[in-house]
Amino acid sequence: MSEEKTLQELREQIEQLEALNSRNGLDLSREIDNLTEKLAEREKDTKEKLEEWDKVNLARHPDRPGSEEYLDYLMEDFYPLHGDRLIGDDGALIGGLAKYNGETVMVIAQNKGGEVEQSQQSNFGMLRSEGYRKAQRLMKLAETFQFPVLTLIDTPGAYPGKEAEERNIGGMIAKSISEMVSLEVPTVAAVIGEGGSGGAVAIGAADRVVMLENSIYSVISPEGCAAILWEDRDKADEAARALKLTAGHAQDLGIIDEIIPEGGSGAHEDFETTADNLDHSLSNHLEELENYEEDQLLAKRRKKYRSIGSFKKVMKKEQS
Amino acid sequence: MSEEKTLQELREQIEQLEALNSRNGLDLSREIDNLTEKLAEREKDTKEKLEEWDKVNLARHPDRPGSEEYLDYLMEDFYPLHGDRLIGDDGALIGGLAKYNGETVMVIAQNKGGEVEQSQQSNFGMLRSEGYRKAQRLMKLAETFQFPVLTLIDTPGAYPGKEAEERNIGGMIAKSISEMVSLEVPTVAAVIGEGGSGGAVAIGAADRVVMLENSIYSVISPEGCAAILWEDRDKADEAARALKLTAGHAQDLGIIDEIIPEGGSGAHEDFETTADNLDHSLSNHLEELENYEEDQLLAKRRKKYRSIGSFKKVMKKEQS
Amino acid sequence: MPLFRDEEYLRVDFEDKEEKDEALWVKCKSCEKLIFKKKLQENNHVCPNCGGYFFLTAKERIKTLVDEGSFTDKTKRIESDDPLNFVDTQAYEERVEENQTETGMFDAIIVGRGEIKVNPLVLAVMDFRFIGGSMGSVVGEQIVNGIERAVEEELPFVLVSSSGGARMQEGLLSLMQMVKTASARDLLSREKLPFISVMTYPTTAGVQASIASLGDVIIAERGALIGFAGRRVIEQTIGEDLPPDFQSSKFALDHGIVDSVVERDSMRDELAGILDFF
Amino acid sequence: MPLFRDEEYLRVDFEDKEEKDEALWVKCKSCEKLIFKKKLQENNHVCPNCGGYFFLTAKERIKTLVDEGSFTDKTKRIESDDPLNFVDTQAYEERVEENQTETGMFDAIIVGRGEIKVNPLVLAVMDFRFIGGSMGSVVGEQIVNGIERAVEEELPFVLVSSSGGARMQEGLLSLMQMVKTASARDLLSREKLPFISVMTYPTTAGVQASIASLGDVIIAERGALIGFAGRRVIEQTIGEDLPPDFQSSKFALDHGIVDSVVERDSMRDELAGILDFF
Ligand SMILES: [Zn+2]
Ligand SMILES: [Zn+2]
Repeated sequence: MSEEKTLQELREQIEQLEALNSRNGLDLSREIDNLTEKLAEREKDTKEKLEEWDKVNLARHPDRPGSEEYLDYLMEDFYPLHGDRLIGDDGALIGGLAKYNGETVMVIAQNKGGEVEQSQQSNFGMLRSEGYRKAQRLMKLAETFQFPVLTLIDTPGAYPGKEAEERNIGGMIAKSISEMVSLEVPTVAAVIGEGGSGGAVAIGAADRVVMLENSIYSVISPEGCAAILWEDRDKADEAARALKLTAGHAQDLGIIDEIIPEGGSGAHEDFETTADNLDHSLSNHLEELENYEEDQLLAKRRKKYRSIGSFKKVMKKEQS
Repeated sequence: MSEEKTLQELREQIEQLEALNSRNGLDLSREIDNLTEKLAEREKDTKEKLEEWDKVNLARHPDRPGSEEYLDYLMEDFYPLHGDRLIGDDGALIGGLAKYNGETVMVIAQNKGGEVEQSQQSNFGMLRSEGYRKAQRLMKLAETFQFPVLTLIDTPGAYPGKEAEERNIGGMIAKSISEMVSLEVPTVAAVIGEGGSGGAVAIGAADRVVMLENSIYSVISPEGCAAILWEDRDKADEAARALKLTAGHAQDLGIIDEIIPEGGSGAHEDFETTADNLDHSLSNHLEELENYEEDQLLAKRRKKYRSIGSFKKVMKKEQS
Repeated sequence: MPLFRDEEYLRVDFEDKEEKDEALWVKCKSCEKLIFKKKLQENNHVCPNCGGYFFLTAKERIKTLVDEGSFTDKTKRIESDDPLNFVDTQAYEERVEENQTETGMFDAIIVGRGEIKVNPLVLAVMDFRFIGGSMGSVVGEQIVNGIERAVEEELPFVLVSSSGGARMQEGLLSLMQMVKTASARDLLSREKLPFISVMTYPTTAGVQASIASLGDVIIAERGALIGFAGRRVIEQTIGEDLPPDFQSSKFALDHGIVDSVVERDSMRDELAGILDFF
Repeated sequence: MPLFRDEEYLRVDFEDKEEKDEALWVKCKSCEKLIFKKKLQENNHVCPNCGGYFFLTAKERIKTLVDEGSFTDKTKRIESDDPLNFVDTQAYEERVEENQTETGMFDAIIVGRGEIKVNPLVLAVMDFRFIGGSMGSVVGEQIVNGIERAVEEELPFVLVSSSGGARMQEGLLSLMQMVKTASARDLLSREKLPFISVMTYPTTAGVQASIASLGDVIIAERGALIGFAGRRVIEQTIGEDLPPDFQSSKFALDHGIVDSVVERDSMRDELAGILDFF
């Protein structure tokens, strides 16, 4: 709102200057050019910010299709497996054996749940320790039988609960990452909605990572980031822009392998086109990965993650 | 008591018969012989029963040294490791890195605890799910670094609690057995007190299993067995005899590799001699096992457990 | 075509005896209605009136699962030799004989080769009637044999448990069957052959704490009892009553112990569906 | 003999600056007594009066651990290049520069080769002063470098964490450092080299949820804060206050998250003792 006001003010200023210009031999062109440039920049900024924030809203759209819908659509057959064999069965993580393009794959997917009741059961996609442990169990099972692992990421983050901390949720996320990155089968991860921080990357340490066009993937929620860095949760839109949490940025940073276009104005409007595109992408990646021997696969994966990061050499600089 | 009474009665009867015998030309020698034989049998029975039951009592003796004492005595150095990284740290299972004969070993030991307070903390040696999970963690750690695994068994059985069942204690025992029997390092288990059913065998699936002379190892507690089969917990002594739960029987059945003599009338009286004997045995077994390559070791272990069992061929028999 | 295609390891068919001994009608424990026995058999031993489950013998269980005529009994011709000379209120030797006579089985398990909706497999099924389905040397050996056969013929292995646990009367030898079966089970994974464990009423103690819990996929039949310690022992230990659904199939599912709870009528389809993935 | 034996990867010594800036006396937060700074340093930054812990910089931590003169700084000469052009209340680029000036460090970690009671090792120590010890591309890279050096020279790897988590200002790149470090960590196991993780105040969020939790042995310093989510976030979520010891070292030990809780004074002995086993 206040941003829009500023833009409006700038536009009016320019208009007034233009009206005054060339009259009485007055040359305001430099000032006009300056302001016009400023306006353009400001507009671009605003658009970007809106774009980022729009994507956050799209990624979280209540009608956005979730894992269950994609599995229903993409898998010829799906046999859900339950439980972590120790604590319980986490409704926020669905997983199991599936037939995909005629082959068996292990699916591990975060599940926000659609209806209100479902959402509560699945804890709005926020996994607990047992959810990550279940993911680890399914990964190891897949490895035993050499089934490729397909993960669908859609979580606001791991559940910030008392019990979760008592049950070492951080350690469980670490273990999931560690198991996944060492898994001796092809792995593909797709961010289909929210890729919320450590809770998401726990099942994202894959050979290939793809993102739906309007999904987000971030080190922290924009709200959390705004609260910490701006000390104001309402600056979430600004934080979203700063965090560069869209698929485009993720690709620019070299972290994801593909952006999957969504149909219409987003997956919630045109599910089928979106799911078909996802299907196409997953199939391609799996097919490519199956060309590699186990050790090639692991070597490639290690190399990939070894090289992620951005830094520069320190030049001789003065330090106290 | 009633057994003693019966014996007393028999003895008196024989005395009376002997007093009457040869008087007035009466020949009671056959009756006397019969009764004498009966008495002898009865006495032998009673002794055997007492022997088994005595061992049960010795194995459970409140002053019987526990894992902590043996570790203190045998290990040059011991660094306890804690926790299962998920639920908690089970005081009934102590474990960690130790130096033994100059080499690093992984020790996994059931801990009844000595003092009343300690005993409560260690739940009288009854492990919960997290205890078995901790055991699994330490086994895997040992495998990573190729440390031999040494387990000390001393438990009345796994903890029969509500939470334990909710946390799949049966499944955790199964997992422990499964991990241990597949472990790619030498493993030696010693029963030092009570080897109580599944809760004990969970850390007993070793290359070599030894038992202290007065320890017991059983599929079920004598009390539990008596309650089920005799429908009378007080028949525990009879059940103990029937179960053949002593070291001698275990050796006869081909299940353990060595009986370790205890000093004096038992480890509680002469700890040092007992511990020295244990030391000697463990050292020998470890030394022998270290001669094998990994795959030889595993093959031998599999063969050993493959062949445990006792049955006969069914002869052509009539069945309905 | 007979359901059981007997071969080399021909076992005595105990069908006749059952038919002889029992009436044409049985009473359902749940709804107390009298059910025509033939009808019950056709209905997977599920009460056609109320859906209640009747107890299944191993053989009956096999019938509910495999393709007609596909099952070949491969149970080894072995029986217990009473290694402990165990006597409680009855001598174990007698007890075994009695159970053999009553059930027509060598011990508490049948192992064979069969097909479930054309999926070939090795199937082992425990029988609770035989000394509580308890696992002693014979049951352990038969399970391992089944696993070895599966490995040899590259087949999946399915175990349907119905057992109170390890068999007390064989003492430590029974306890060791937990290790023996767990060790053999590993061979399947090494050969990438699936092991599906089906837990029915009851799957407890030494069996739940070993082979039954080591399935790649674990299925509970609705109405199963799944746990390690007995309800009464736990109640005595903790000094409080346990909820009625304690150690039920639903309880096991809720606590992450099993992958699914399945109706008896769907078990065959369920298994076929799972086998299809491997 | 100087504590830091600088070599090729010579880094600027920030000792002088500290000495200059600070008074000779500091006040203990726990007992409020004034402590002579030199005395404090000699005492592992533990208050000689009440035993309270003073905050440790990475360099100070290293001094409390390694044999005198044994440590060679191998921190790579790299710094953040602000890949996101991140600006919050301050531009990230500026923030980094400011932190570099204040700490004399390139980023939030020092990695080097040293000895603890004659046990050689690669030691990586985080510094909370540098943007909360947060892990971005540089910290991730330095950890991986340290691990690779350990593998190359067949040495144990010890990481002392003091970090609020992943660095927000590098967005997804920071998140990926969790995978990068976890992946590298595996190399140590493959070479049978131990990784000992020491958690100090604080070890939270993205660092606790990756490399720090993957130690073969995990030690918590007394007074550490160990957890994934922040206390306030959890309190808001569950709508109740958390106990004061929540996420403390003791809490972590009780819940099986760490192997032991160690006093700062004993940490050097503790590490030497553990290294001795490998
Ligand atoms: Zn009925
Ligand atoms: Zn003080």
